[in-house]
Amino acid sequence: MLSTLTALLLILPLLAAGGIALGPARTSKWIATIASLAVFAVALAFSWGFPGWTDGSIAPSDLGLSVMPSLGINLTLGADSVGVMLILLTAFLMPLAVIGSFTAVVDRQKEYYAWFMLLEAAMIGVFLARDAIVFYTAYEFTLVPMFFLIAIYGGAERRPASIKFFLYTFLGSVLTLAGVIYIAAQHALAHDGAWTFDLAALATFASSELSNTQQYWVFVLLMIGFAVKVPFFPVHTWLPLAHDQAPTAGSVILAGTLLKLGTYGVYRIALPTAPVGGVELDQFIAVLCIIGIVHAALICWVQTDAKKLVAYSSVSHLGFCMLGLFALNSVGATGSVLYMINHGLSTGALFLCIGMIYERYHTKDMAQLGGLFKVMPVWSFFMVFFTLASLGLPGLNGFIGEFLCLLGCFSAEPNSVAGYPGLLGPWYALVAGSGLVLAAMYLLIMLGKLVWGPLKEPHHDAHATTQSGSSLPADLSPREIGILVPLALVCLAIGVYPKPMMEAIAPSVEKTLAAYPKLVDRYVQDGSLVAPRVDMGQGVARAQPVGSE
Amino acid sequence: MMPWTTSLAATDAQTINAALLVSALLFTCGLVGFLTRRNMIIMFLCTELMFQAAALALIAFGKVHQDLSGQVFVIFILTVAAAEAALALGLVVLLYRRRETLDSEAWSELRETS
Amino acid sequence: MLPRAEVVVRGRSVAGTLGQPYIPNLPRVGACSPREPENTAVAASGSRAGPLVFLAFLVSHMSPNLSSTASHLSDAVALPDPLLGHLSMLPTALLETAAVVPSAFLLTGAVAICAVGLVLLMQPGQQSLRLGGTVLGLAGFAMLIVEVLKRAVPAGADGGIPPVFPVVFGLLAVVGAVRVMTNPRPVFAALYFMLVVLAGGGMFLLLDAEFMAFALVIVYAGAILITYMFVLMLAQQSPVAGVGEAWYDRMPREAISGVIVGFVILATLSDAYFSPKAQIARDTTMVESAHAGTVASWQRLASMPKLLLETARVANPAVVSITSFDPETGRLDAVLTSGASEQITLPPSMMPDNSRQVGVELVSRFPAGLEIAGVVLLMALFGAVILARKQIELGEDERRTIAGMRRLTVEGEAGGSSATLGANR
Amino acid sequence: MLDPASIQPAVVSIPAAIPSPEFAWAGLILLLPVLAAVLSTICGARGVKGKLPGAITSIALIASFVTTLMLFLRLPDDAPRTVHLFDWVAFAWSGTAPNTSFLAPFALYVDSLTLLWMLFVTGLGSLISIYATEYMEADVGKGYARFFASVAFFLFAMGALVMGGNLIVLYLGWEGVGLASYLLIGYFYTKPSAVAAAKKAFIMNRIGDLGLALGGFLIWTNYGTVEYDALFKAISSGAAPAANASAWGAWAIPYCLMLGAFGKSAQIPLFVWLPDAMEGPTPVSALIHAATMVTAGVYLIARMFPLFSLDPNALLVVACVGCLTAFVAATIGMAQYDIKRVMAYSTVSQLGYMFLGLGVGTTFGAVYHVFTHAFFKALLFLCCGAIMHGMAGQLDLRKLSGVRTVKGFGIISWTFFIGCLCLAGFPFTAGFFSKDTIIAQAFASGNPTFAWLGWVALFTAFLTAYYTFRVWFRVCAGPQKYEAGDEVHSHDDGAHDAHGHDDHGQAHGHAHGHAHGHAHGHAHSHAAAHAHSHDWHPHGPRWAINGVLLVICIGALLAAVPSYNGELQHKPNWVETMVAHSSAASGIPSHEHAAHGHEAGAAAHHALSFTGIEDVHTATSVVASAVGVLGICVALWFHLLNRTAADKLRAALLSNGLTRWLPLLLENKWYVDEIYHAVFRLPSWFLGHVLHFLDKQLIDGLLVNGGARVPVELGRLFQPLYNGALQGYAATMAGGIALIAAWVFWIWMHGG
Repeated sequence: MLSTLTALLLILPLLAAGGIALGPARTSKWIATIASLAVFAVALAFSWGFPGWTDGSIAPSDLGLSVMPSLGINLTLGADSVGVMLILLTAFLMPLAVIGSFTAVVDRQKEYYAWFMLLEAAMIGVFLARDAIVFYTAYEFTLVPMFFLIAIYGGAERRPASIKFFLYTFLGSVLTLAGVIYIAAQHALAHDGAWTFDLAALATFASSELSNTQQYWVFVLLMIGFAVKVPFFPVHTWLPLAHDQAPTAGSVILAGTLLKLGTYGVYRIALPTAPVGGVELDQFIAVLCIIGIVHAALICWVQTDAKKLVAYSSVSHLGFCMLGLFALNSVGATGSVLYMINHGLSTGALFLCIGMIYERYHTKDMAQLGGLFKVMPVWSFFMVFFTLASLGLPGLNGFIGEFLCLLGCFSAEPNSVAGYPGLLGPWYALVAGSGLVLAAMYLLIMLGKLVWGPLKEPHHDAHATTQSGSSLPADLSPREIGILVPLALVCLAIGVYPKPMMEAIAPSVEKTLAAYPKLVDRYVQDGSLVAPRVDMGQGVARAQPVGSE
Repeated sequence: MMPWTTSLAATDAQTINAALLVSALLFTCGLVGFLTRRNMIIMFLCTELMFQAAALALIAFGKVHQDLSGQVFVIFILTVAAAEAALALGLVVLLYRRRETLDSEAWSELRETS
Repeated sequence: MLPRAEVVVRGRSVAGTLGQPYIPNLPRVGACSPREPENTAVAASGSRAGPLVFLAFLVSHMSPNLSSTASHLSDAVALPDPLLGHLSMLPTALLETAAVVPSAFLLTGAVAICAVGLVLLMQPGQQSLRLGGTVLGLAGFAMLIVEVLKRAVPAGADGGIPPVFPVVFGLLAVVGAVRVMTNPRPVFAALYFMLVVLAGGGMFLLLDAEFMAFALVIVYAGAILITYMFVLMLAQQSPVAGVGEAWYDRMPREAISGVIVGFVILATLSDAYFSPKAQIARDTTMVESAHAGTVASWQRLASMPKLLLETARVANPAVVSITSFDPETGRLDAVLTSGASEQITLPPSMMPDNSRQVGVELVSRFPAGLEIAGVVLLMALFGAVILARKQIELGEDERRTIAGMRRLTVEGEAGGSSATLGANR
Repeated sequence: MLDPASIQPAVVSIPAAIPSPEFAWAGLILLLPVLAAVLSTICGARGVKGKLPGAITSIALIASFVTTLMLFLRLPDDAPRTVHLFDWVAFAWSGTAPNTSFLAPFALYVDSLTLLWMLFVTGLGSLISIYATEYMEADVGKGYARFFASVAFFLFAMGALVMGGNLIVLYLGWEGVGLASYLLIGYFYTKPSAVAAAKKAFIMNRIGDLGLALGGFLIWTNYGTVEYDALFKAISSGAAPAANASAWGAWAIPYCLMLGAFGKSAQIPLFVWLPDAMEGPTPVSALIHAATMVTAGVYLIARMFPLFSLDPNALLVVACVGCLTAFVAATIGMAQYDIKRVMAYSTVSQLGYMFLGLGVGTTFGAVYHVFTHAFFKALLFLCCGAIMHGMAGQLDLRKLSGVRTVKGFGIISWTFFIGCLCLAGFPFTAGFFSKDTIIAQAFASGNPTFAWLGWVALFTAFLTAYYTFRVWFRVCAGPQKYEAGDEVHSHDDGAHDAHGHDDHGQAHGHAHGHAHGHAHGHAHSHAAAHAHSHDWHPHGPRWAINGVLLVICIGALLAAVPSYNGELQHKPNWVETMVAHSSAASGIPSHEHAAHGHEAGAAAHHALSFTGIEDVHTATSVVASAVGVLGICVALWFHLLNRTAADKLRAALLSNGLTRWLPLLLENKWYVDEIYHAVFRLPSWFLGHVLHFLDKQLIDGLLVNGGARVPVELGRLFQPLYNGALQGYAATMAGGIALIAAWVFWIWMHGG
């Protein structure tokens, strides 16, 4: 039963994409809506029957299809609790994104919705993958629909944005693939040519049998690809551009789920596979996180384009997410996973809100808009609501993740009593915490410009018609409210009662971080797990037979 | 062996080395000429130079191996050179009649527009 | 063919083994006192004397026996042109440098010098540069040939009489080749190509490939080059007064990159050919295959019974028939007119001549190749006929003009000056 | 530094809390306001035109108050109770003890301190919401629902802050009240100044919140829990925090918490938001920015006093900051003309007193001052609001005079007067007792630093009396003279018409049966052409405002009763008892004990010995009374009897180069805003631009696009080889062959 549902999760969107492509254009949005709702229903059913909520195990564990036996590549599907949550998030956001595009997209609808369905399949594929190659394939395949969504339906600079998005993330993930293949090759070497790409097997092998130096470099390789996707501080510049240019629904999915592929990759692959690298680079990455948090927050401050502001805020927020992950303790990682989901909800919702404004005024420029509360109180309510969720108001979803990330970072000290020793500490948390203040700053500035203040509308087409000519109501239409209400309810529900989620995440986190306490202790004692120079040379020497054989 | 070849007492090894060097130089000249000259006829002449070089090298190595295959292959080279001369020069004439120039760059429009 | 018992690394160490520093016996051009030129022809050639000076120097350098002659010759060459005098110093200096440069880099360095010379030579309209290029190129060639010939001589062995003919033919061929590729006038290029062919034929002769030498001259000089000449007559505009040759003949394109590419190949080839390892391999092969070559020759003779009989008769006119022939030894059992059988050992000089051997080789070992060559020629014939048909009435631009399309060539772009083109049209 | 005798670490063990599921109904105290908020929001969304949201909220808040009262009455003993409502943030992991879980259930921690706070919070909340039903009626159908939803939400958040059983719930309330404050300050959202003030308040509070969060983190890392009960248990058991649990160590906890408290309670350095917060409707100023929310910092420190009492230096810092704030704010308050701002600065100043009290170790004094201050400051604000309401938004004390005699303003004026008396510390008023407790403790502690602070506090008391009565004498006394405020005008952008402001409803005519019917039609039809001088009249408030004023006035007077009990009848002061039974008393000797100790030890030579009074408390009372009365007299002279003298004095000060700075500094609020702008805001803003530039040009432009251009440029480098001419291709081919040949040769030479 679970296997059937798992397969359905992948097959349904693919079928829907096919149906949209074959059917007439006017039915495409309905097919997409129905299919995405169906996928959501399936995802709900799947999570209902999912047995791994309490122990962090992966289920279904028996669904597989041998693709390339000689290389041990199998189409194995299954997810742990974190994966299921992200699947739920994807399946939840997708119908909203689809419905949100009804009036925004009028040209080339067939392709649009078909790409969306493919995107959904790919993203679910990533979260379902138990095989590294399947993971990578799905991971990369998400780029294709997104590329077209941006390149065809985006703003004025959509071409460069889409190309940059594609190339940048692709380049990064190629290195990830290299890392994966390296591990697999080492595995084959160590096990008489028995190739496998099973994620669990690779992780077990790499974390236990690879030398420290090898793990270090493997981690670097894996990390690069994921860091681009996250997006991590120095490699984040594709994101504002892509967000700025993407269509609203594309931005929603991009922020909501696509970025989570990066953090999920770090969580699911990089951290458990090469723990030595994780420890060795922990502080470096944390520093980058913090720089990213503050840097992006300060940039948000001076943005005039609302969408860019939210995009940069994503960079800042995901810095928190990564920081929590790299606290390497249960608190931080649990917070980080929560943050993934919550950021998806609240930022996705913000993008939706801004998209609604854009549909009405054809501008996202905060200098041209203002005081919209007067004409759009309902929209303003949601805008304020999601902004508050985004800045981490307790009681809404953003808070707990952020709080736990910071707490994890704060308590991640070598002699921490928090169960897991870590390498960060209060100073990291203090500087990162300034991001909270700055987040309040820029988000409230955005609110102050868009929602509050004297009414200001662009003169030329205040409440003009949409592209299709059908006019939108001044305030939100029932359809739009219908999109935002579920989001708001979920935000509130998570904020008020996050316990089940945290309890489901915790065991998975423990599995991911199982290797870390010991390594951190050793790191603290020795100052480094990878001795410089000498060991590196040995590492190279060890690696050489691989190439020659 | 022909007596006069050894009259100046060049050893075979020296002759062969000289021949190989000349062959390499001829080939280089031919290649460089082919790459740098614009006149199509001279480009073909330069290919002939390269043929020459190849022929010389074949014969020199034939000498090294005491094998006549090298010389036989020179015959083939001659054949190909003759055929090439016939066809290529015919083409050159045609091309010239189209553009009234022998400049090979006049025919560069097949490139990818940059 | 010198069997070598041992081969040591050649180069500077050679001089060391001889117990004296390796100082080339160089003509001291600048230091010599002016004398009456004995060779007036050389002296009269004036500034064109460079190559000859080199030749003389080469010869002198190669052979200690001839060194006096050479120095005599070089002394005899008075250099009236101070510029040339200085330029002539250059190769001397280069050679002196070469003496102290490790031999491993010698070839490469010489190749690089050649490359620079060639680049200079390719500069259109810059007489002095081209002169310098000539000098540099020749110097490079000299260094190359000296080093290469030195490497052919095993360490400690006497080089013997210097190989004048290979050097002369080589020089001619190379000079011809360089002129082919640098001469702005295609006709002259073709003629220089003839020089290359002739010099190449000479090299063929030196390599005991008489048949190929003459075939080459006949086919190339006689047939192919003539075709080129015809085509040039058909296609080439004559130089216009005041403008000279067509611009595309004057201006080489991307000379430097082309030269770099070419000389990378040259450097590789020369290193590959003349590295000690290759040299040893080649020498060894020659020694090892000497016997096989003789055997192969005798076998070819054996495959021509009539010729074998005739050959045997040369050795012994009384031979009537041959009962057996051993190619290994060149020994044959012949039946004499007397009815007696005799064993005759044929001397190597009685091997069949080169053309016969090649012929036998061609038909016996490469019949298919022969056929294919024939087919190629036939196809070329067809192709030529088809191409030669009167098929294009108008130039492309004319047809484009008629069709109302844009002209492809701009006035004055193609060949010659616009005035010429305008006149032609 | 601090006399170790006065504060002994953990001498008072805090009684363990009793889990009391039977009190789960106490959750109603929080739930009712939430319900009210939701219902009000729905009313707003449905476009209800009427006072329904106000009614809902008032009823809910009254119900909440009643529930609190019931809780107060039903608690059988003084032991704290915990009421676990539901699990909020809770998860566990395997690991080494003690921290294998993070538990922050949504639980209530009910002790006497909680109840004290909740009583006046819900009580005043109810009263003020009743007041607001009338006060906000101009906005009925527009912002009315929003206002009451926010107020109700505020009450919920404040309740969570006070009643929450752990620091995380406190944090929830902490940020929640910040949000409510944000929404309410920015209530008149079309006014850019209001929006800016709201933003400023939230951000300033966020800085404090960060401190609170860090303090919470530290507590968790050191003690393994954030729940009060477990935390107090750990502290009072004397168990030292886990050694080196954090790089910062347990010592940093009070400082982090302090930052949070300073943010919320508007202390230096984070006090600048509170005066700006007066952009909000006056009931909000009264409720949030005077009576309740701003005392959250005091509550925090009082609640966490066990932690503070471990570190005398931290308390010293609190005392110094409090005293400094009190003084600075009082000086600024002297020079303001906007009566709401004067009140705002007086709030900051009084909050400073409270922190001084906490710092010198009299949590009772601090809490008692909170309690009394809540009443009289709410009263003062409501009076200000009522005047503003009646005078069409006029707040400038130069333009108001003799309001006392205007018809309908009698109750306002006299309740105002009583509030002023309390604030000025007139003898035997509530403010007098609570303030004296604090100042006396400063002298009594025997610590010279504290004595200095006591002197400053005394001087500040004089200033307080002066500026308080400056307002009253200017506004209520003297010849009758008034000008209408700006709210009778139509606002320039037109967005304000009949929508945005709290007080213009009356002038613009709402059919409430008042006597200005003839003006109403006018106001509605052409607000812009409205000439106020002809058809505008001040109007007094009706029953709701007057009634609430009276009730609170009585409350303010009654707030002194516990002190009468304590001081005069030598019965236990019940406020003191309540404080003493809570965690706020931890580390402080009980009152009797302290009194005896001081009478024995420090009596002979306390700082006020010159008065000849041995008991330091009595001496303080006498001196403070004198100072207060002196301040009132000065105000009387300058602002009622000889009003021109004040202006002359100002002019004299301004004309003298040496003293010019004084009025300028005070009137410009010590230039703190400007300094913050120049030191923090502008550089960060500039840094933002710089980073944005770097992000675009350096990271994206140079590194990313530049990196991407490398292959492009490489391609361009070789592009001439592919220009369509044959030789280019040939050259590449030959070059490739050459390289391959070289490679093959290399391998051949050097062995493969």
